[in-house]
Amino acid sequence: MTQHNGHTGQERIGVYVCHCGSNIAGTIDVEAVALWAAEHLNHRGVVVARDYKFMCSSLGQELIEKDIQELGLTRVVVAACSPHLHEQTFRIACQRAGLNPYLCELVSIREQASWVHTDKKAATEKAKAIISGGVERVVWHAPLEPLRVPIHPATLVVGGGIAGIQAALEIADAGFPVYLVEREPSIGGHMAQFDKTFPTMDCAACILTPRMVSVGTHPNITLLTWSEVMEVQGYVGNFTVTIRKKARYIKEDLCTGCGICQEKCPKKVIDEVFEAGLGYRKAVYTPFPQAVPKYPVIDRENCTYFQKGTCRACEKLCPTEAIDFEQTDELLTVQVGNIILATGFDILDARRIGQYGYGRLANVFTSLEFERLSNAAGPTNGQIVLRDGVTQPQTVGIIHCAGSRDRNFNNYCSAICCMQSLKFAHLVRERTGATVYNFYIDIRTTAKAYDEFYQRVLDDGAILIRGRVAEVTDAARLPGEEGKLIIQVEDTLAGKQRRIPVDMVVLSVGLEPRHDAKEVAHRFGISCSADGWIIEKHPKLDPVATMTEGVFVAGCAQGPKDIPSTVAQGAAAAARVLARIQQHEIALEPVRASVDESKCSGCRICNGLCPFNAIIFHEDRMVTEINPALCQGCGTCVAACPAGAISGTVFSNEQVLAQIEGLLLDVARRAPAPEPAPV
Amino acid sequence: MSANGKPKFAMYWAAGCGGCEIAVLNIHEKILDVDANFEVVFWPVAMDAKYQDVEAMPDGSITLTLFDGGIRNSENEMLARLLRRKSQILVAFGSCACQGGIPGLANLSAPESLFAAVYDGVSTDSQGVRPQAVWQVPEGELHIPEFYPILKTLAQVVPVDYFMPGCPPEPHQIAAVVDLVIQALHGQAELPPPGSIIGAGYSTVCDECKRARNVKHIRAFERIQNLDHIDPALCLLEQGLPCNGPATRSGCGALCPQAGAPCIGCYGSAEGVLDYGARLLSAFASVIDGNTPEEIERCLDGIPDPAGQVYRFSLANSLLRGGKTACDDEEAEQELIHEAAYHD
Amino acid sequence: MSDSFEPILIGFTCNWCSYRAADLAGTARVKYPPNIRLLRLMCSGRLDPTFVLKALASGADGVLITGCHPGECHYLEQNYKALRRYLLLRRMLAQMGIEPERVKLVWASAAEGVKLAQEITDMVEEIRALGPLNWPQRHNGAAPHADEKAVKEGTA
Amino acid sequence: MNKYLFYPGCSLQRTARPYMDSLLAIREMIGLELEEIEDWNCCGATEYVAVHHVAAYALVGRNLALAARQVNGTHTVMAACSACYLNLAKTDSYMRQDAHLAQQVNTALDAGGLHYTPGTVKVRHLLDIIVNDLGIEAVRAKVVRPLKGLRVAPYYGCMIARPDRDNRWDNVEHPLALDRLLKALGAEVIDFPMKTHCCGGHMTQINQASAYELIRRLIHGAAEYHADIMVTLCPMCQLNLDAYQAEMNRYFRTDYHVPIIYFTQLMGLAFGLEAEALGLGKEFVDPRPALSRIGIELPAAEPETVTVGEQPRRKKKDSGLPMPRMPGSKEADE
Repeated sequence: MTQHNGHTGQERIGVYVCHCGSNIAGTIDVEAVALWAAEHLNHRGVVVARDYKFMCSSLGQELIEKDIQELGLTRVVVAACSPHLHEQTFRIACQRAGLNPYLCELVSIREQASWVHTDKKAATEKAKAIISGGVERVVWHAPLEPLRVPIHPATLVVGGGIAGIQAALEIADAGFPVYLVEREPSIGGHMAQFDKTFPTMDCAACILTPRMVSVGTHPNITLLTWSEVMEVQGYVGNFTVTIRKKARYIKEDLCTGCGICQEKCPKKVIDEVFEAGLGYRKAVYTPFPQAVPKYPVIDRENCTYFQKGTCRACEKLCPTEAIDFEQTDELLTVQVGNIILATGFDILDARRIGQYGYGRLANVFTSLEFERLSNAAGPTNGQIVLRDGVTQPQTVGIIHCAGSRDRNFNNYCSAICCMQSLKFAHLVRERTGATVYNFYIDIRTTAKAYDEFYQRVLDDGAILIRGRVAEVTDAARLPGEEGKLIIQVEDTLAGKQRRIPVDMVVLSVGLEPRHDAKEVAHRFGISCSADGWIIEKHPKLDPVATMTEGVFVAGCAQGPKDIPSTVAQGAAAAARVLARIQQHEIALEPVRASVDESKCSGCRICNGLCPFNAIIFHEDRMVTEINPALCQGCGTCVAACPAGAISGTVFSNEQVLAQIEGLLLDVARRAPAPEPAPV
Repeated sequence: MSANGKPKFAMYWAAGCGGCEIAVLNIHEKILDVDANFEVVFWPVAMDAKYQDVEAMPDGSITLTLFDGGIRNSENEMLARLLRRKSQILVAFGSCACQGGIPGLANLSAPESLFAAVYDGVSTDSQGVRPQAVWQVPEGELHIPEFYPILKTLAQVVPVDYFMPGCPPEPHQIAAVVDLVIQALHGQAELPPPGSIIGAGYSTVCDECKRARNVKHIRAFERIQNLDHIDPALCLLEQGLPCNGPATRSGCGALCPQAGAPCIGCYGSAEGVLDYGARLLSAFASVIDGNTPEEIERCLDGIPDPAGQVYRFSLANSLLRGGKTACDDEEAEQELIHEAAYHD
Repeated sequence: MSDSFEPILIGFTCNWCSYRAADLAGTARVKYPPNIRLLRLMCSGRLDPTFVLKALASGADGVLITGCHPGECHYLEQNYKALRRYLLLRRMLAQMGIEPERVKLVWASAAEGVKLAQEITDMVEEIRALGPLNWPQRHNGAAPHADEKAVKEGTA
Repeated sequence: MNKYLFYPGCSLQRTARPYMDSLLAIREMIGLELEEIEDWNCCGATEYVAVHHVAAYALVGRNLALAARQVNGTHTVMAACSACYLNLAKTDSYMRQDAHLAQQVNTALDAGGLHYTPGTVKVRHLLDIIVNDLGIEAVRAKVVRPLKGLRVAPYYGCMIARPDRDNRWDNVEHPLALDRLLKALGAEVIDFPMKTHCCGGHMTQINQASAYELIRRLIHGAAEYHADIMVTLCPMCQLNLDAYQAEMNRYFRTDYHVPIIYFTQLMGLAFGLEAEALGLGKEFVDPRPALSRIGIELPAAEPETVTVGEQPRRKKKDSGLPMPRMPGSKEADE
């Protein structure tokens, strides 16, 4: 119960009550509080208690420093504002006076008392209780040192889309090594699938491929495509990453990328990835002609040789004998100091939106299918045609927010669909002259030059209907509907139900986290929100860092965003990493948990509780250990340890229990517990 | 020292089952060492003795007293105070004396409901009877010990030198303690600092349990009778059985888990733990595999009596110690100012 | 006594959400009754049920536990552990005869200063209506002298 | 055997007797044990709630209270009629959300010595129970006479899939549970675009023009897809589409002929049961020609010709772009 008895009397505590001008003194009788502390907390070790107009001013700080030196204070309690404001100020003041900064406790009597209460007497009493809690707590403070960790200069970038490309190039250009890991055969990501990019309508390939080439040739970048990160161990500054380099069945040192193997391969496969299921590739393939690296891969699942044991056409015809059916997966281990996750997004599976008929009604397309359809290098050479492959549509309906801003699918706005849908409208108007209807909830064109583009599409003659589409059906009801797709929608501007027959429907489907985002996040010791996007350290002030030191996030892995924002975030993540590398080491807050191995019974209750993988179990000794560099100091394991073997600095059991007693000092007096004296 | 020069030994049985007394005999031939080294001056189970004989002894004249059982009535308290006064070393012996033990679970109920359970049950012929501390009969006034509103541990009544947990303490641990005390008396060993827990380990039961353990994700807590198959080599908790081993002080050799039964916690908490039940509760809850209230509640349904589960032996030593009872403050006050009034 | 009864509550806050919500309530000068005394933890996952029992045993009339909303934990998923412990603790406290209103778990993000203030106000009023917990007396054994116990009881 | 408390509802006693008969005929074969709620009363159908909210909910609340009293190894109340299902589920849900309403209902129930604590029972529709509890495979296992060649329009109606309070259905806008069930019977299930559209309900009594238009849309939709029959799971839908089909044809001068039968009747046929035991043959639009096409003869057939198109509506063209792969498309090919 009062475990701290042994400590009181030994510590010399100074209590400093701030007026904060009238912010505190206007509601709390600060002088009375200081007098009370000096008198009534004397037996708890308080040797001096002062009040001052502005404790955080240099004069206020000097007051504390002088007392530390002259009165030999061993602990300091400042009663002022929130620790989130001035904890560092007073810690540094203590340090200047030769007291370990972690022996200082700042308690808030402004945000928690003077600003939120009007009853002066009650606020003053509460301030006393808060100070009493601080005094009881500070007794248990221990001198601490921040943890210093060296930073390995290499960086791992996961994901070779535009975010990862940008981040990798920034770091590599600054002269530091980068490992860029991509699970597809080529880098380029979704951007490589697009035809035009809004709002300027540049050709995506024209602006992307030069960067891809830079990545492929950069001396500081080790490009690992057709590869996946299997395991991450270690902590900020010193991660050990295991990467599985899947067998390409191509000898990269011999392959010239001539493409003869692809030409001669007899096996044609629907390309579900790059062509979004709308086109074909071979069993040996590069996803697209400008792929980086240029080497193809053999898709084992579809390769006639691997499945049936005969063929080997590619091997026979390869001019450089680069085909190697014996290749196996390779495991690489690399050391890096920081990690940038740029794993991108998936698009929502449009089949889930049953009422829009995708998959049932032939001429309903997804946005990604439309990108391939309109791409000059796509399956129709850029011809916008119906599923029959020949007919040009006369009317096209483009449905915005398909699966976004919809409680049945995703609540969030996918951020890019408005502009993407307007881009489609523009392309349809430009290339086919067809009538275009866009169905929207509202138009969000917030970035630079976006609204101008919107105006331009309106001028192109696209018809915009504000209303959420109820269904897309082929059940004709009215004359003129036969053989068409009918879009049933409430036109909320006209205030009526409309049925609009069209030849083609394009669903601007929402963006979703990668299907395996949660596992990937877990592998890197970070977490995803309920939606599945990677959680950033702070949504506004730290959007590229994560809760795990040394792991950063860029691009759509963190949430839906357009290309400019993706590139900016990739560069920002790189800048954060570069700052780390150039400091050579990082200081971590010493709020950490540790295990007393003599008490640990190896019960393993705590083993599954740490999302940062800081808890390690030693099978040989049957004890648990906490890696201080990985520990983030949440204290969950401390609270869970049934043997009381885990303790945590700054918020130890003793500190919290003592603070509870201190906070309830007056209550204990209100309700004394009489007991007969022992014989 | 007595006339024969041997140090004096006493043992007393308060509110408990008496198993601790048997446990002392369970040390087999070691009991002869006790006899050889001590003069037994007071041990109601083993020999005839009167309370006034003890009262007549000089204060501090008994070298070693083992006190088992909790403090449930005024007689228990009187003896606790008396033996404290007369003894140099007072050992809280067994779970009841240390943590209240099973009788301490009564602290969840008001005395009246305890009486109702005992005296109003179907098997008793004394329906409606309630024990009275003082009763008038033609021959005069009869006294029986007063029943207290709650059960206390020995240390809640008198200062205790050592705590020896277990229900009962394991024979090999008793033997080791006896050896230690004998050696200390001969100046061959040093006694641990007062307040120490003796005859037990420093860690928890898992430390001594041989069952294989993994990272725990508990989808459902089960009662042992509901499981068709229990893996003999795997941690019981991982199989859904609420085993108190992780929070219970080691020293027994993990007897129950090794025999296939979950630990019930008789050795109390590990070193430095303030509240055994809260520690265990936190550990159980932490490893539930579920994040929604529904999933969690479903899992918790497998622990129908949480207080009984986590405080089976420690309730009288818990922060809250027991439930709100029907007694009003006045009665409590009476209890508080009560002095041990019972005399033999 | 009940006329002038002012309940005292202990509030456990998470450094990243509810403590900041309390800061925000202060900055915005949102008013709430002075009956609560807040205590900062790094995370609701740090909340050891012992703390709640300790507060009640030391004279608090109620305990408010606060943390980040599910899915928003600063430490990713530790608030779920707080929820699990709270739900089991609640069952046990009911057995102990402590009214469920006295120990509550509330999610409050750093932006929810007003919400936190409202939760505090509501809880103070609920407990005012319930009356004092007065634990040591109510649990009619009364606590032994703490000092004596700490010295004499190794398990302290 | 999965046991449920059974709320038959008024329709199943009379107009929808074939639904009841067929359900009782197949129930043992699919392992369904039903215990009828004793002394149940009318659910109030669709109108009463528009007349007086509290009275309407109290009317349903009585059934819930009776069911709760009868809870006995199962907490689940099954209704076969979509309106009954909706009313029971809605009342329970509203009482859970609205303590005031719950109190009003209970005040009313109190007069009869009853009380209902919201959430005590779970209300589910027959289709949900067959598909999600008993399972498609259990149904498939009982099929002895696959309905090969029978083109069926699966019609869910508007009352069971939305709002989906307890996430029972695969897709609220375009459910597939009945489609899958009928495929398991061997039938050819059309991709019926109108599957959750309204049949008109009691508009037949209020505004016939509206009702006929709603009926026409459904019948037309099924005919467009060359469905031999339409399958329903609601007595009201069956009644509207069957009994008013002729009047609708007169009104629009059309000549549709789409028989409307209950899914339980089709299950019974596939299980090899006799048509009479399943209550078949009482329809206004005669299903005999459709059924005889797949070799199922009903007694006392009245000859009538039905024109059935041979060409499937959607043709696949070779030169086209690949269609997206649909989940369960293999099942569809069977």
